[in-house]
Amino acid sequence: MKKLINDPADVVDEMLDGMVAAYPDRLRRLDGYEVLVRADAPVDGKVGVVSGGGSGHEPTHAGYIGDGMLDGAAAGQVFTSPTADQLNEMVKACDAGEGVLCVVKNYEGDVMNFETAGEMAAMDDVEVEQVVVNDDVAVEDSLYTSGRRGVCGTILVHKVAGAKAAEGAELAEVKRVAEKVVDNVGTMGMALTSCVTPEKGEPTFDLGEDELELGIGIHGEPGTQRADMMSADEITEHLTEKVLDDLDLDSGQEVVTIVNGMGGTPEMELFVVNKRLQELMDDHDLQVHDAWVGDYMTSLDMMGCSVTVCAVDDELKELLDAPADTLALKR
Amino acid sequence: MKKLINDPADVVDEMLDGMVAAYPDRLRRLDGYEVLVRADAPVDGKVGVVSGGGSGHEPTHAGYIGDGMLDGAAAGQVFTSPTADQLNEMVKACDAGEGVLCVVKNYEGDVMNFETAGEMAAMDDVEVEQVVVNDDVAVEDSLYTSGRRGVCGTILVHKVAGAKAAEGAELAEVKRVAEKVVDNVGTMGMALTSCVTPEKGEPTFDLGEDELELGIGIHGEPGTQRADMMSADEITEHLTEKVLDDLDLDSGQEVVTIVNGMGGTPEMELFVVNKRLQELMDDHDLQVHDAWVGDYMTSLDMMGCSVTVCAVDDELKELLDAPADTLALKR
Amino acid sequence: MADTETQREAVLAAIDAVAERLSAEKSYLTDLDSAIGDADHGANMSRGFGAVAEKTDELDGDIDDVVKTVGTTLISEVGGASGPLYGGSIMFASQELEGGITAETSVAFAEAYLDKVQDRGDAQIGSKTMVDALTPAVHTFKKSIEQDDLPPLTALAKAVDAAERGVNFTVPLKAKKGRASYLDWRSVGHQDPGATSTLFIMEELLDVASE
Amino acid sequence: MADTETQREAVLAAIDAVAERLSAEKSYLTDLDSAIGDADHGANMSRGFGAVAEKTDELDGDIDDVVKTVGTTLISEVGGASGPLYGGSIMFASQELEGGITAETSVAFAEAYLDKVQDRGDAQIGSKTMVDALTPAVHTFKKSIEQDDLPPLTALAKAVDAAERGVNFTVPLKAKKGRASYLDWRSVGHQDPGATSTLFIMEELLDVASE
Ligand SMILES: Nc1ncnc2c1ncn2[C@@H]1O[C@H](COP(=O)(O)OP(=O)(O)O)[C@@H](O)[C@H]1O
Ligand SMILES: Nc1ncnc2c1ncn2[C@@H]1O[C@H](COP(=O)(O)OP(=O)(O)O)[C@@H](O)[C@H]1O
Ligand SMILES: [Mg+2]
Ligand SMILES: [Mg+2]
Ligand SMILES: [Mg+2]
Ligand SMILES: [Mg+2]
Repeated sequence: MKKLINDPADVVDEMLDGMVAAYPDRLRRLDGYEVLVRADAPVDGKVGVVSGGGSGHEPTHAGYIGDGMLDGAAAGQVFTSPTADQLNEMVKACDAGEGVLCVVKNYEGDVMNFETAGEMAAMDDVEVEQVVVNDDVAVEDSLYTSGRRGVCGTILVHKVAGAKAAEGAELAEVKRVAEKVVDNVGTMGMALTSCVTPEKGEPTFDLGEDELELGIGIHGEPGTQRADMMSADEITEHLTEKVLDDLDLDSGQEVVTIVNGMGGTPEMELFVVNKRLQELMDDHDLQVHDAWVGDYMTSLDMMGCSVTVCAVDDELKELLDAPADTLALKR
Repeated sequence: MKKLINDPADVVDEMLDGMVAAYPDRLRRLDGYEVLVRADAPVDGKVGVVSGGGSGHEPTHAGYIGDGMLDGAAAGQVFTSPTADQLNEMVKACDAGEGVLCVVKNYEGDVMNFETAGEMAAMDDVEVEQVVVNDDVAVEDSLYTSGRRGVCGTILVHKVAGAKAAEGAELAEVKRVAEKVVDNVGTMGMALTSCVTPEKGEPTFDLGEDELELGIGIHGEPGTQRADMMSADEITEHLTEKVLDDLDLDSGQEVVTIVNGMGGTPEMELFVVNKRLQELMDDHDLQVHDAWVGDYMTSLDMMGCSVTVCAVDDELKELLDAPADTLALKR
Repeated sequence: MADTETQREAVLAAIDAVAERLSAEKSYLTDLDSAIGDADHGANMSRGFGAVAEKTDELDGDIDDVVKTVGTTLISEVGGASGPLYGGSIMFASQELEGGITAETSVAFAEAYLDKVQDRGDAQIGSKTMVDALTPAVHTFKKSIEQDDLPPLTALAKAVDAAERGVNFTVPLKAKKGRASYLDWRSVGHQDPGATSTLFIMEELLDVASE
Repeated sequence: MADTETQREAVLAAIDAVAERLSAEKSYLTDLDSAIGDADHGANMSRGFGAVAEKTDELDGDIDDVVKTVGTTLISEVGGASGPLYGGSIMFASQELEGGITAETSVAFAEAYLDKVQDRGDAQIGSKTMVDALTPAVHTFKKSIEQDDLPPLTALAKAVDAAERGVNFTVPLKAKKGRASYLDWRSVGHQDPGATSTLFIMEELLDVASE
């Protein structure tokens, strides 16, 4: 498979330089690290909110750096969690003395590296807290397994935590609202095609012309189930029902929805999905406060989408609607 | 090829409904037409700025509806210019008595249908002006041919015309600044893969694993030249040199650049291209006022990109930097 | 010449035949358009004439009105380049049928149609467009009727023949107009979709007229 | 036991051998990870040990320091799940080698390493992870030395054998930990990448130790 790259080994490094070249007034790269921070980090008097993970999910995470969202984002190799020392540098660069909240997606690699980084930063007297996002309802949660993955719902955590920090709230408060999102959000994804990583150069899995994968994550892994090809409406119904079953919301509940493209899906198709999603929200008597549609958390060139539903109260609504000025999300 | 659609015949209709369902406070669909306008159109005391064309280029055009950019966008079938009566309805809905500027991409279908629409609207006493964008440097311009295509540079025309109209300028002024962009912008595109239209369901052209197309348009048509696979740096150099040859700028000239994804290209790769593009701008002693990177004018799921360079003076800089509040572009 | 009602029925029969033919040729036309265009000519034409065929109950009044409605329906259903070219030219040329369909008005219609296509699209013979099928067809039709005094049906058959030569003629040409022009020399060796659909329509007209 | 310099050279030779082996098996490991993970285990491991191999001039000091640097280098080069598991456990277990490499310290190292992997990753035997290769290998090694009084080389050979059984054992299991756990029952029938790379590393250690 062909890609617009020079060498697979350089792609993350060149991407980060290309981002800074595009937005030098907004982004700064930590010298020698695969970490981008706000040009003006650390921001005086503000709790730092940072995230990070493997690359290949763009605009996640660096696209969410800016006023009202993230202060820093660490970029691992494609689909590989950043190392603890990278994360530690990021945390230190984003600490203005008010502490730092790390938004971590629930993957063993991410969790272990962030934990180590937190221990390292604590040794430098940085107050660090973690929130682990695990919104993927495809995977059953259990004490004896790795649990659910963190997927597109993570963006809502960034938004809410970032807005709270921008208000000047203290670390515990920022963590509290982030956890409120985690407790109220569910996501389910599907793929029409596998993605192709620069290193492997071939699809991670093979999928027939009349098949699709349900319950995929965001790392090109196959889903929990292979199914026969369905229409956009049927797919939307399947994803939405899975999420709603998990969330078990009261009728009349206010929600925010996301139709997220996996990277290779034309925007046209995301809106076709959103049409049906909004009809289903109506059918379930859920009040849609806001409906997001776009590529927020991708898997390189994978074709497919995920549906996210997050129950919101007045506090979350206010934080989600609060101003944000980032590359990928502006409010 | 698989798509997230129900029926190819319904995809544009459902997309438009899905857009309005996502942004009911921003967008309104004209009853019975495949036209979206600002929810509050026509805007009192303001020249209307509208565009339109075949669908499949999302977020173009409806994604640019909003304060500081477009008042309306007509969506034809995939890659097919909207019909004159659709365009006429749009023009009428966006006229607040100050007249309407139509931003037309240079394709015979678009030009002919917009012309007819203009004649129809004039019969209803709407003052209509047209600006035809033809920024594609791949195709030679000549009196005896269809001339160059309108491609990604069109977005800059929307931005500048929209900003001027938002200032309260009169129609002739809005047209003047739009034409200034047209006179100063060039774009060159390439594809790693063909796109797949919903109707055909198969790639429009076949491309080998070690080949690429140079000089493509935005309708899945093959380019002017097939070439052997190259690195991202080589591709960027080829595209940029073609554009700069055409523009023939003085050293020290200020420019705005765009790296535009064709829809199926991971954002990661666009930033790899931008890294080299900005180096080349430096080499040519051009002053980059702003560098845009993203999917602005797509061809469904095509993998590839285009490079746009636009020479800017103080007036254009100010209009490009002016506020805009649309789905796909916020300033 | 037959009375108005018979003519109206012939026109409706022709519309049905054309709609059916274009729907049958949809993917063939789209394949031609994939090679040197944007892969939609089949969908455009069959959507357009499909809409016309569904409107036949609205197609009343005099023959020129019926034909005019065909044109306006195409204008508002097809879009792209072929919508205004086919639809606008039929609409414009329909004026020539005010007195019903006779050999003379048919020639006038054909000439007006060709004029309008060239007026709108600015293509010359050899630009590799529908004009390359149309021009020889219209010229042949006119001469067969006006100079050779052939019966209209024979003249139409000769015109179809000429259109087919025109279609074949487009293959080796480098396109100057339409999307194929963007391909520069790579358009050489491919048959023009619009010339082809023009031929298909004429073949159906001949077929219906022969009945 | 050999003197420190000889041991240091053996360790450096082992690093080179492991780096070479993992680079040769890069696409095999990635293929395993494609089936039930995210297609990067080969790249992760060969990037990590490649970096270690390039650092050998920095690998001086006592044996435990050398081994510790191997661990910290892996931590800062690999990322993912395997980075902290391999790197962190090597770093932690390196303390056991303070007195150089003997039969006893080797057993202590192996036990500490396994403990740390389980401590970090919380995987049990049968979770379908590297733990399934490690556990039988460490148990076999310990028993061979401490109870059966076998020479270290023989003990290591038996441990490699046990690790291989562990790798094969992962195939029919349903994963409980790591990315493969997201696949639920679909992980059954696939071999665990991390268990496999564990075996490869042990095979190289045996190879170098035999020389
Ligand atoms: N300027 C023109 N003059 C005459 N015919 C044209 C012109 N441009 C295009 N055509 C005809 O239109 C056909 C393409 O129609 P279609 O595919 O439906 O529209 P589009 O090119 O907008 O996709 C071409 O094959 C050609 O015959
Ligand atoms: N919790 C865990 N405990 C032990 N080993 C694990 C655990 N999670 C993953 N592994 C091992 O790591 C291997 C995958 O490593 P790698 O692909 O490099 O990292 P990632 O899963 O982050 O992409 C798995 O095959 C498994 O053997
Ligand atoms: Mg990984
Ligand atoms: Mg078209
Ligand atoms: Mg076409
Ligand atoms: Mg992996």
